[in-house]
Order: sequence, then C-alpha cells, then structure tokens
Amino acid sequence: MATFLSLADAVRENLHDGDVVAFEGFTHLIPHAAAHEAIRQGFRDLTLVRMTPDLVYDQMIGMGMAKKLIFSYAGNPGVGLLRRLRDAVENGWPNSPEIEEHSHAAMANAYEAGAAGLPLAVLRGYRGAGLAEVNPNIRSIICPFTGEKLAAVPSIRPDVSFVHAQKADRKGNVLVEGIIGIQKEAVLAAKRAVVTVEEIVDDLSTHTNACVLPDWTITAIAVVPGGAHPSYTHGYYDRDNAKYIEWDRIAADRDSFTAWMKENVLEATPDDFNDRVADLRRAR
Amino acid sequence: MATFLSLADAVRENLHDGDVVAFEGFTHLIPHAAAHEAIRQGFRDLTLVRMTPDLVYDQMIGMGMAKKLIFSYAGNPGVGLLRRLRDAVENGWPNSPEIEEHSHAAMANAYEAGAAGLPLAVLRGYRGAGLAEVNPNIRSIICPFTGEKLAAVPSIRPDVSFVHAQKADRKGNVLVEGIIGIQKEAVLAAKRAVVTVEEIVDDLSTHTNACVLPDWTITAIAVVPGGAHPSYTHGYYDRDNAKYIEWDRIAADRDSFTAWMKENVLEATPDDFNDRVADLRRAR
Amino acid sequence: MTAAAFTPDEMMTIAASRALSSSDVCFVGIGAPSAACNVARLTHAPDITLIYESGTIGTAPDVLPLSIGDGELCDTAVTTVSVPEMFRYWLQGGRITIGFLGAAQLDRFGNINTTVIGDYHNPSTRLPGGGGAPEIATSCGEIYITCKQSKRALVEKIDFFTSFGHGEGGDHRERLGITTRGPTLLITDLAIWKPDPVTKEFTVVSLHPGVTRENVQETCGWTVRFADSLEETPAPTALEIGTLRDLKARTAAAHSGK
Amino acid sequence: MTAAAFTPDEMMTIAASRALSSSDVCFVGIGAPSAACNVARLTHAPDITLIYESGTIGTAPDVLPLSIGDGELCDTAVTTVSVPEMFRYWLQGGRITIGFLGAAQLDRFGNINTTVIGDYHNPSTRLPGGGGAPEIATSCGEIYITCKQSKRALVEKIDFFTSFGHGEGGDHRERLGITTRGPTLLITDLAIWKPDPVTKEFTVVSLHPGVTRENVQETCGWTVRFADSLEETPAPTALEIGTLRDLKARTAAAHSGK
Repeated sequence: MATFLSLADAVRENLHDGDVVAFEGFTHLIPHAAAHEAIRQGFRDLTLVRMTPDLVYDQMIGMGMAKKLIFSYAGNPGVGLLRRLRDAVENGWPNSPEIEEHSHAAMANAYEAGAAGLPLAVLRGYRGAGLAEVNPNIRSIICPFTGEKLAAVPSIRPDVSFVHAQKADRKGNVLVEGIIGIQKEAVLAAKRAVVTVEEIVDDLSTHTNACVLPDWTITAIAVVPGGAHPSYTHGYYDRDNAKYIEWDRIAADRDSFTAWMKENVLEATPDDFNDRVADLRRAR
Repeated sequence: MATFLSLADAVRENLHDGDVVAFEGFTHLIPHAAAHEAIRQGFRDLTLVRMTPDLVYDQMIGMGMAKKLIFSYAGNPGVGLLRRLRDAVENGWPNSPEIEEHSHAAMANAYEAGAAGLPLAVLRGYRGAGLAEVNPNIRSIICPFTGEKLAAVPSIRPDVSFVHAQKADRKGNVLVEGIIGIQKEAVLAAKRAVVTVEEIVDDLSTHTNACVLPDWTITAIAVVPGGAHPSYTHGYYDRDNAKYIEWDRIAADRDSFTAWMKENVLEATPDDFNDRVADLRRAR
Repeated sequence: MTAAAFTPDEMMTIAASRALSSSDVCFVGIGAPSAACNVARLTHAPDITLIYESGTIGTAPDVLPLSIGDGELCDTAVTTVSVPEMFRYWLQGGRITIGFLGAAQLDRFGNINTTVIGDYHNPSTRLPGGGGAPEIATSCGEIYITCKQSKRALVEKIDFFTSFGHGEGGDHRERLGITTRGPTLLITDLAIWKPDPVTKEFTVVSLHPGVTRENVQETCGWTVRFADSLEETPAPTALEIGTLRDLKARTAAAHSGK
Repeated sequence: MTAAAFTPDEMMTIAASRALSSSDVCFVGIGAPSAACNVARLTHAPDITLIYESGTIGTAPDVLPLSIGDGELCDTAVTTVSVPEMFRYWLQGGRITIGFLGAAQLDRFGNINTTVIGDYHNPSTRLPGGGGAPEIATSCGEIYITCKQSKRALVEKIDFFTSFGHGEGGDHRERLGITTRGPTLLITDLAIWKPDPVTKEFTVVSLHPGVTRENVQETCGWTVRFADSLEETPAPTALEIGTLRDLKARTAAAHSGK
C-alpha cells in the first residue's frame, strides 16, 4: 500500500548505499527532483539503471555516486554527449564506474521481463552488433520450434525504482499518461517503487485503459510539482529544451559542473522545482 | 492500408478454405457477425484459433468447418460446457477436429509473441500440468543466466484475424476500449486483419494511450452495428447474458442446433445484428 | 448479529468470504469464488483488490458477472489492461496473493481436473479445460479451492492434472521448483479443509453447522482425515446472508434479459 | 518550381525527404532524419507514417522535436504506446518499412559506429552508444543513412560495430540469418550513394549540384566508387527549401526557451 511521504523521507526510506536503482522516464517524466534528493542525501556505490542516462545520471555520475551503469543510450538527446559520463569513463573522474551496455530493445525487453517476473528477456536482437562481444550479459537461446538463435538478456529487477507521474488519487493509485515509456515496467520490476507526482486529486477520472498503477504496487508517493524539470509532465508543463542545451556548457568543465550542482542541487530543495516550471506551464 | 468493404466482401477476400483463422475477443467484442458471415460462405478445413472458443466456435464446429482447434478454455462462460464441441470431440459429429490445447497464459503469450514477430513465447508455466504431456507444442528453454527451465510455446501467426471494435475514423484507424483482451495482438500477429466496427466517425477523440490500431495494420473494415451480439461492445450495448444461457439448450441437441443455425445464421444477414441489440443499447 | 437459515451452498460461499481480508489481491474465478470475493468486499474486507483474468484490476461490480469479462467489471475497475499483460505482469509477476480455483475433479492433495473425464485423447466427457488455472495454481501466493462435495468430484485419482496442487503431497511442489504455497484452503458445502503441514493431504478442520463426519465421508471418494480438534463453522450472520442474497437477487435480475 | 540557393546540409535533408513516400512507415531518428521525414510529410508524402522510438505512432509535429520524446510528438500522434511495445510489436514485429540511422563513423558497407572512438574498454572518446540502432538496423525493411562527409566519419574501418550494415559485404546479412535489406541508401551533404547489387559497397550514384568527384573523395576515408552513369541531384525546389526553412525557424523559436 502506498504511503504519502515528503520527498526527503521517501528517498531516505527506500534508497540505500549499494542499491541497484532505476530513475526512469523516457524523455518524458524523468524524476529529476527525486534524483536531486538522492544527490543531497549523498548515496554511494549505486548501480544506476536507465535506458537514456542523460542529465540526471550525468549529475549523479559527476557527484561520484555510481559504481556501475546499465544503459542503452548515454547522450543528451538532440544536443550531444554526456560530458560528466565521458569524464568518468575516459578519465576516471571522479571514479571509474563499471559499464553494462545494451540496446534500447534489450533494455525495454529486460524491464518488461522484470515486470513479468521472468529471469530473462528474449528478443531478435544484437545480430552483427559489437555489444554482444563486449557484454557477457548478452547471451542466446535456441527456439525449440524453429531452431532460430535469439538474443537473451537478464531481466532488470531494481532494488528500487523512482518515477515521476501526473497525479495520484487519495488512495494512492497513480496515473501516467502521454509518453508512458517504461514507467509501468520500472515500477512493477522493482522491489520498491517511489513515485513523485504533480498533484493529488480526488478522482483520476481518466480513460478505462489508461496507464494506472494501483496503490498496492507503490511503496511511497511524494508530491513534487515540477518534479520532472527540465524534463516535462504532459498536460502540466513543457520540456525545458533550453536547459538541455545549456547543460552541455555546464557539464563541459569540472568546476562549472561543481558550482552548478552546489547552487542548484545541494543548496536547493524539492520546492524549487515548482518555480522552475512556472513559465513552462501551459494553460490546462 | 485499410479498405472499407461490406462484411460479405471483407470475409470473401480475406478468408480461404484451409486457413489458420482467429476470431478473437475476450468475452467482450467477440466478432459474431463476421463468424456468421464465414458460416454462410461455407468455408472448410479451418484451423480455428481462439482462447475461449465459446458460442462462436461451437457454431462453426457444429457446422463442420473446423479441421483443428487451438484454444485454452472451451466453455460457455458461467453457463457450462460447449455441447457442439463436445459432440465433435466425443462422438465425431459432424467431424473430429484435431485439438491443440494450451493454458490462457500460454495462449496470451503466444499471441503477444506473434505480434512481436518472434517464433516462440517464453513463460513460467505448465509446471506440474498435464497439458505439457499431451501437447507436443509445449516445450521448454533453459535460462542461460539462472538455469531455470521455462515453458516455451510456438507463437500464434494466423493467416487472418477477425476482431470487432467500437469505431474507426474515416482513414481507417480503429479504437478498441474497455476489456481490450488480445484484440491488438490478434491483429498484429496475423498476415491479414479484418475489423468489424459499430460505426465510422470523423475523429476517434480518445485518450492518447488508448488502444488504437493504425489504419495501415488493418486489411479491411466493415461497419456492422451490433456485430458482437450476444457478446457486447463497451459503450454501445450490454452483453446478452440471457442468450448465452439459452445457447446451452439450443446446442444440446443436433436438430435444435441445426434449426437455429438455419433460421439465425444461414437465412440471416449482417443487418440483423443491429436489431438484436436494440434493447441492449444503453443511453450513451 | 443472529444466525440465519441458509443453504449448504450459501455456507460454502460465506465461509470462503471470511478467509479474505482487505489486504488481499485476489484472482477471481466465476461462480462461488466471485460471490465469495464480493461478499467479503461488501462486508468485512472493503479494500480487497479483485482481479478478473479479462484484465479488470481493482473491480467492484454491483452484480456478479456471468462471464469473467462482463462490462460491469470494466466499468468499476481501477484500470483495465490487456490479457497478455494480465498474465505476464500481474499473475506471473507475483502480484496476486490469493487465487481461487474450482474443480470438476479434485484429489486429496488439491490437484484439480477440469479438462476431461476419461482418456485425454478419447474422453467420455470433454470439459472446458484449464483456462487460467495451470498458472494460477503455481503463480498466486496461495490457492483457495471451492467445490461442492460428491463422490464424482472428490476422487481418489483425478483423470487429468489440469492444475497442480501438492502433487503426490509432501515437498512435491518444492521438488518441481515451485515457490508458491499452493492450495492452503478447501471450502466445500459441508466443511473447511486445510492441508496437513507435512503430508499436505487435505484434512477437515471445521464442519459446517449440522454437518456430520459421516456426511463428509459419504460425499468424498477417499478416506477422510479429520483434525483432532474439529471445529464447527460459525453459521452465516444476518449481514453475511443478507449481503449474499441481495447480491444474487441483483444478479438474477440483471442476467434474466430484462 | 525554380531552384533556390541552399546549403549542403539542406541538400542532404531534402534529398533524403525525396526518398520517402506516403506509404512508408518510418522509424525516425533525431536530426537530419527527423527534418527529412517531416519535409516529406509537408510536401509530397502527406500520408507518411512517422514513428519515434518514444512510442509515438503516426505523429505530425509542427516543430521538430529536440529529443525523440518531446510532448509535441505525443500531442499529434495517432496513438502513443509503451517503449517495450514499440520495440516488440512495431520494430521487431516488422511493421517499419524504413529506418533512419546517423553515424559517427561509417564504413563502405554501411556498418555504423556511434559507441566509442578507440578501444571499447578504454575509449579515447565515449560516444552515446547505440540506443535503438542495433535492432533498427536489422528489423526495418530497409535502412537509409544520413551523414555529413568527412574523413573522420567515412572511414576504412570503424572502431566498433554499433549496428550492422552489410558487414563484409556480399551476402553477409543472409549468412547471419538477417532477412531485411539493410542499408539501401546513403545520403550525405555531397552525394547520394547506393550499395552495389553484388558487393554491397556504397557507390555514388548522384552528385549534389556543384559537387565534384574530388570533393566526395577528399572527404571519404576509402577509395570511392562512382556509378557509370553518375547523375546530378536536382537542386531543392522553392517549396522544398521553403518548407525546410520554415520548419527549422519554428523549431528554433520553440527551443530557444521562449
């Protein structure tokens, strides 16, 4: 049963040093506020799982929280490379996280298999691809009906997943809509699930087949308006594309990165997110 | 690209003697009108695929159209047994169709795998179950990560699938809502897909994550108001439970079955379905 | 609350309903399980989560569905998902605490047959088959079975293993690598049975009011074991029986074809 | 329609857009492919289906998305599905006719590297990696590649096989059991290339206006083959260039942060 907590408490009670943790959101609904809270609380030795690491993991990697990365596309979408991730991988600053790299198809299937309680995902993938040679977690099975060799990857079962969503009702049922990505799979694949939402409402009043996570699949819910910024929340505020472009300059240099993190994360609070999206809110 | 046809033409152009055909709909949206048209056109040697055969396949089996049945629950839900299917299996009347029997989980996974273009579905299933001993299409794979033995079944790839849905727009995009069952998978797993709909509208005007089948996934669309009766169409008319109960009596006897089929199917038309649901239409 | 007059069927349904709590997530079958789950929801377990295999999650129907996919289930659900998702994320994903199963044939170890009477390839009676049962039996946290007693239903040896209970008894589930508890409760029209902790043979732990040991044995195909401290099932309360009968009356009206 | 002044980048995008038709179902990447697909949609291919890997199917954005998951894509889509469904039913399911790929490094057989420069385990430059590319390259009916020419990009030997093109050429795809056509078109800022029917080596079939064979060779790391009957790419029409520039202007305004 979901409990309603402050973001600080939700993170403190559900994330621990050494955890395998997914902060998911496929471009949309990236849980930046939860990640910033995790940064403030200073966790270490995390295995960070995320299809598209982008800014949120660039920041955690730059702060030295990552022991290992499991991912499928480590870029700033439409902008370029992730400079903190590069600095860690190429120069070991601030440390050298282990890397387990997959394709999107494999990661998506691996989350799906995790949600489905299976130990592996099977896909027609990685044919002729170099990742199969450098990642020992890319294996294969033989179809017992056709003899076809298919790729197999281990399912993803995080200790805890963090996602952002539009809203929860008072019981704790959560609505995700728009680009739903792998929000549902990330929650159902994890031992514990923490959801930040824009608001609590009396009634989700949505379509019968909308993506709704029942309250009993969620561990904790924290209300953080603007909590996805600079990602976005469909129906609430737009993506802050300018901030994604700006990040390329901030992350280019260790000092500018460190200064930015101090000012915008370490000395900030979850409440600051609401102000950051003020100009991005659309007329509902 | 979907073409709009009369039901007779849609069936004639897409179903052939000897085809593997799925008429799907999980309790909801069962394409009875399409099945009746197939009966009128007198196809033979069909491999009938359907999770829950119920009335629609009881009728086709009783008319001698089935060479083989692939299914997971052959009952009249909440009422009892399927008496025409029993007569065929137990007494060979009018013929003795071959049987390939699965569990719901395996059939659902097999449709999913068909839609996903895979040759097999993998599930944690059939443990200790007798079907694994009598169905040679229940095999296994070994997880290359954990060593766990998991069940494998061949994916379902019908030559043609028939489904019923709420509505299509003028381009041919189709909306399915309510108990969506395996409507999407049945369409995407098949080489050809025929959809009957309650109506054509200018704009589907539904939720962004609703189950919509784009026009280019569908071969033909036929407008048949009431086309699911005695099954139902969410938002249009209720399930005719009385007719399901009544079927038990009709199907109990070869003569009463034959007479009913003559009157209600062979000498009827798709237009009759609209009248049959007149009393079941709810105020929208 | 005073005891009310009741039928054995009603007692079975109400005894099953009492085994459920608000924290349960139930995979509901049609018939007695559906009635039991909804009586529980309407009495002592208002927050129970009911899931039907048609994809309806957290449903609260006003009348009992005739099929597992009646529109009423969808109208009142928290959400409705596809059938593949239901079986992958929700059942196989280990989200269900209690699965209900009925039986055409049942043995003392909770193994169930709903497939055929006679030989599979040449049956004397072709039954509907397993539907969701083979995986419900192994993926739910535990299994409750409801079954009306008769020598035809409770048999020494079932003709077909539609779903696996405790197999040959003992640690047979563990030997097959199955980690869920399997059948933990059998509720008939005459008694409440629980598996012996070691042998896993179903043992009568409570007789419904007015039922004798002989009644149970006469309607069972194997030699019945009774618990040392045999209890009497409390008779239905007025609230329980009233709730069940109201539900059935609403259901009968709704299914009669208006 | 009269020819307009244009940049090599614009020519690349417009040449790519011309290769698309209303019956295509395109898996669209960000950058030049996204621009090309939307120019096609806004000019000669109004019914083209555009799919972005974020799950948006049949989308028609008014401005180009910065990421593959901008809200604009969802707002204008026929439907938006989950990412697992996107990769299972739509990509792996064989529903995509044309997949677009870009490249940091590309060889003459259409093999692509976007993963690392240098050794995988100790790279000199860590690039973003493959994302959807490994399966896009093998599951789509055919692959169109867009790439600006340079000796750093068009190389004799790529450092890492992020996605498979024609491998060593010839029937290498068939030998791996891959049934799709792979790269059938390479559009650079200087030329249009197509694979030789037998060797599968990319061969220049058309030079963009004003481009010489030498220009192409100087910016390519392997010895370039030219088709016997080398054509000149028609210059962008006023409609094409106007459509592209309007789209880019709307996009720049939308992404500048208002």
